[in-house]
Amino acid sequence: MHRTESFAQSLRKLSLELQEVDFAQRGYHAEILLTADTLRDFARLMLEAEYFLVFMSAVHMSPAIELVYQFAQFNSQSRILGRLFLDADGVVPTISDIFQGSNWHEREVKDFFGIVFQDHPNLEPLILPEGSEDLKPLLKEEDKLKSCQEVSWQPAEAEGENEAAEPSGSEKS
Amino acid sequence: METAVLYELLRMLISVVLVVAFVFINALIMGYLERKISAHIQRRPGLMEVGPHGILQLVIDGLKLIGKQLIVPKDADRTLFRAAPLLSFAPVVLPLIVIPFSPKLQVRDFDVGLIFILAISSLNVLAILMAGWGSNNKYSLFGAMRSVAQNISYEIPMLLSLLAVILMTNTFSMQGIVQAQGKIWFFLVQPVAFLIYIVASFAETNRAPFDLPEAESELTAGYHTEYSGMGFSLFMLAEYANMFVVCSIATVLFLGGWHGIPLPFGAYSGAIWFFIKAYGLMVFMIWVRWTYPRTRFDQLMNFCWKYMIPFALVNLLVTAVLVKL
Amino acid sequence: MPELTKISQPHRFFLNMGPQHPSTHGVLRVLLEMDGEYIIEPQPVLGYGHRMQEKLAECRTCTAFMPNTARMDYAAALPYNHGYAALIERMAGIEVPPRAEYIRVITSELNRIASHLLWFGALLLDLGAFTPILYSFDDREQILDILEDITGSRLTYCYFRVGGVSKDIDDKFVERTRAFIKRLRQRFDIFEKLVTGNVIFINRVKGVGIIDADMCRRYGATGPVARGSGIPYDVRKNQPYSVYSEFDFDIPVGENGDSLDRYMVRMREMEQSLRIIEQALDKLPEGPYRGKIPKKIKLPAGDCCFSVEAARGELTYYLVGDGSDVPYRLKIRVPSYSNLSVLPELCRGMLLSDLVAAMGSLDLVIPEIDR
Amino acid sequence: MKNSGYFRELYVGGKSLIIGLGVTLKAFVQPIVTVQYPREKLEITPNYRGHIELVRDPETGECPCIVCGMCARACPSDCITVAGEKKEGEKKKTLTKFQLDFTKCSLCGTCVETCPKGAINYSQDYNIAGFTREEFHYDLIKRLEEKG
Repeated sequence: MHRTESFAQSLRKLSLELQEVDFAQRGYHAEILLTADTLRDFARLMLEAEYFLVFMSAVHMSPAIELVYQFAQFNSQSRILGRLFLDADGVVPTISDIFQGSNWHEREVKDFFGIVFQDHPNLEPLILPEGSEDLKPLLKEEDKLKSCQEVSWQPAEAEGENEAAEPSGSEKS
Repeated sequence: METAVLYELLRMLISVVLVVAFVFINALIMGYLERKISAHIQRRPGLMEVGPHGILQLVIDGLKLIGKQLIVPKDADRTLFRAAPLLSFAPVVLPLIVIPFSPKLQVRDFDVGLIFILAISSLNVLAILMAGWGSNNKYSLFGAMRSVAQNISYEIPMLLSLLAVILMTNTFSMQGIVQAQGKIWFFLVQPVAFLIYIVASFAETNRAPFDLPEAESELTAGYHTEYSGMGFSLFMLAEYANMFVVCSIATVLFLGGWHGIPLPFGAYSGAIWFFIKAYGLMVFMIWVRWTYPRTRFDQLMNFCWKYMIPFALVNLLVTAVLVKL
Repeated sequence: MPELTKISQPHRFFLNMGPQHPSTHGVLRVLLEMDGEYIIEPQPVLGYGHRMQEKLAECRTCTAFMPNTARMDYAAALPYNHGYAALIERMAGIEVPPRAEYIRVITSELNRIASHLLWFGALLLDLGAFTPILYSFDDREQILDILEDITGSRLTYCYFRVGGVSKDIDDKFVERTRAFIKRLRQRFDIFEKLVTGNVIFINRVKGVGIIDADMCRRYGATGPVARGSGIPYDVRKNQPYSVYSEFDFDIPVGENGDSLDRYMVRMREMEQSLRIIEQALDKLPEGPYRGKIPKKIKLPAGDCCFSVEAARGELTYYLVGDGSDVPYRLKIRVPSYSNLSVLPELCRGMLLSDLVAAMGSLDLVIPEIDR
Repeated sequence: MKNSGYFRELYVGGKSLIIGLGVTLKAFVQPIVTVQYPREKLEITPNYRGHIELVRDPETGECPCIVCGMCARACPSDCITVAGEKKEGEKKKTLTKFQLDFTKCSLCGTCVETCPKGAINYSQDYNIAGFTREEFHYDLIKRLEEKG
């Protein structure tokens, strides 16, 4: 699905670009770099393209926290990972009005990382008890924090394997 | 003259003591049967520890319940909360007075025996309502409200089905009704009325599949959520005694009361037949309980208004016409 | 959580269902705003069984996290084992011998049946029938006995290892499993007669809690919940992992998306699982049950995910490695979490009795949601 | 509601109820499948994973543990404490302390698998109960001696 021309075109309109990755190595078919401005438009596009939100979460790294949105489709093999690096001001819009399922995911991220989602209907603690707003258990300590490069695939390696293994679902999309 | 009154008083006193004792014994028997039958339906041994095959378990349980503290919730209405179990207990003792276990074994035969029973047994609802309201618990209140609605609606088809039998016997006296069945038992003549009565009696006694007032998966325990110790056990006693009352009425009205093949126990054989029939029906009620899921409230009401009442009315009409002919 | 004073209309009130309630199965709390017996606004309150598994994963080596995976969905722990083992294998590039994969599939499917049998009983318990759970437990015990014989435990299995499984299956296992398949097929008849055909049961679940395909998409509901809504989505077919592509099985789907459809989907899924087990037993290859793995498994820098079909839906592990043997971040996407998030929209305006039926048909395992 | 549906519903529903009663009646007369647990006990599978215990070498009768500490390192929950000392005149270390904190153990079996000498194995104890946490801090050497 994500390989069709019309899908790529709609992405280009949002000035976003999809990057194919090696499924056998990473477990998802493509990744995409989002920004806080394009997130909501992208989510709307995904809903129209009949994707569902598998999960959304965050990874604490330097220089910024990375939000991860994974989308997949019910009727074809297509799994897309959206990455969003939080700006310095840390403002990120909610997509809980587009994908209602992200409501709880965003609340959970708020619990664990303290990220505030703009216009979220209810950011009360979901999993942690009330009054634990300062806990933010999944934020890394200074000495354990790694930089973005240290926890990403090394480009040369990934490219080489990308050609070798063609994702098995290509004919279906 | 005076000795006759004294004799009658003494007789009444002894009978009432016996009746109350019977309510307790009945609860023991039914508790044991319920647990044992449910166990075997579920292919497990059930009670085994106290006495041979756990036969004394219920006695021990009773002692335990007596020994327990009766906890009254903080914001409960103490008077209502305390009075409710007692009130639920009284109306199940009274009907036993007019039930003829055998031609002679009956405390008192009233001319309006059946009406007396029906009038008294609807008091039970009041007790449940008091318990539900007095507990100051939302779940209890739900249970109580359900119970009231259910009992009142199901009283209609129940009465209509009983009325069909009354039309045939022309008497409300329990003795008279049994005597009228010397040749043929009424469940053969009135199968529809019998079925309606049985279904309605499930609802009247709050037994599964109509156990909505105490639906434990929805309302934790319904109206007796907050009760402990003796308060709880009085409700249980009342439930089982209530079952016995409705099953006795069914035995008297449809299954020929004490009639049956003569047994070699002389005067007692009538009573033995009566108990066999009544307890047979109760075992059936237990069997049903451990087979079906619970109905939903609106479905219960729909069933009453859409099926039970029309059928009971038609049945009554047909009976009236046939009797007149 | 709404405050208890914020009641929109004077005759409405709050009903607290759980965390200790017979039909919330575990420690789920649902705060219900009620109008009589009608639910105006249900609000699940989570976290009573929270253990911060994701943080625990960051504090130990990737192989040492394996026992924890079984503690999330205790009713079907092996798919959780499977997903995690496969994730580490994918990340570290470890080959798994085919026999191990077959053993994984067989035991996972057995576990799935055990989970569905438990759900079957629990749903009927919610609906007020006591007996079916005892019957289904009878069969479930057989599965637990079979699995205990090879895994050593009955519920929280830690049987899969990175690169294989911890113990080989023997002829006795194969024999017992075949006998069980035969037995369960006969037992389906009892369930059918006692429950599926029962008019009271059908009336309780038919048309109750309708989830349509669009709702599944918006909430990310997967597994039998999505399949009940007519979406033929099953990770085993959609994105075949392990050796599932070698087996012939169907994905049962419903039409209306009501509780009855979800019930039927799970009942039919058990039969499909039996088919998979049968085929796997027939094809079971010889060979080692555990592959060669490096002494210390290093996770490369980068992220990776692995999805499996757990008993309740899609389970996705998302792991970020940093070149050491300790995961930098592990996100566990649990199916019940998304399935439960449907509840507020699903149960608005419902009767309390229907809420119990709808929640039972979602097949929730609370420790999995809380993690 | 249509008239034909009205009676049909009654008939189908009633029939299903009677079939249901038949199922439970059949189960009622069938033999029971459970056992009275404390009176009757089922045999436990030899592969059952209880808490770990030290084993003796069948030939020497000694515990083959070499105090390498592999099990303690492999344990995900750090519930094993091993200590040994090197006695004079002996080549290898002798085990002096082997403690298991069973309150933390998750029965994963990693320790048994990593042991190079096969010195630990699963016990068959399954009905364990205690009143304090300390009762579950097992001294496995003592247990081995008690076993004889």
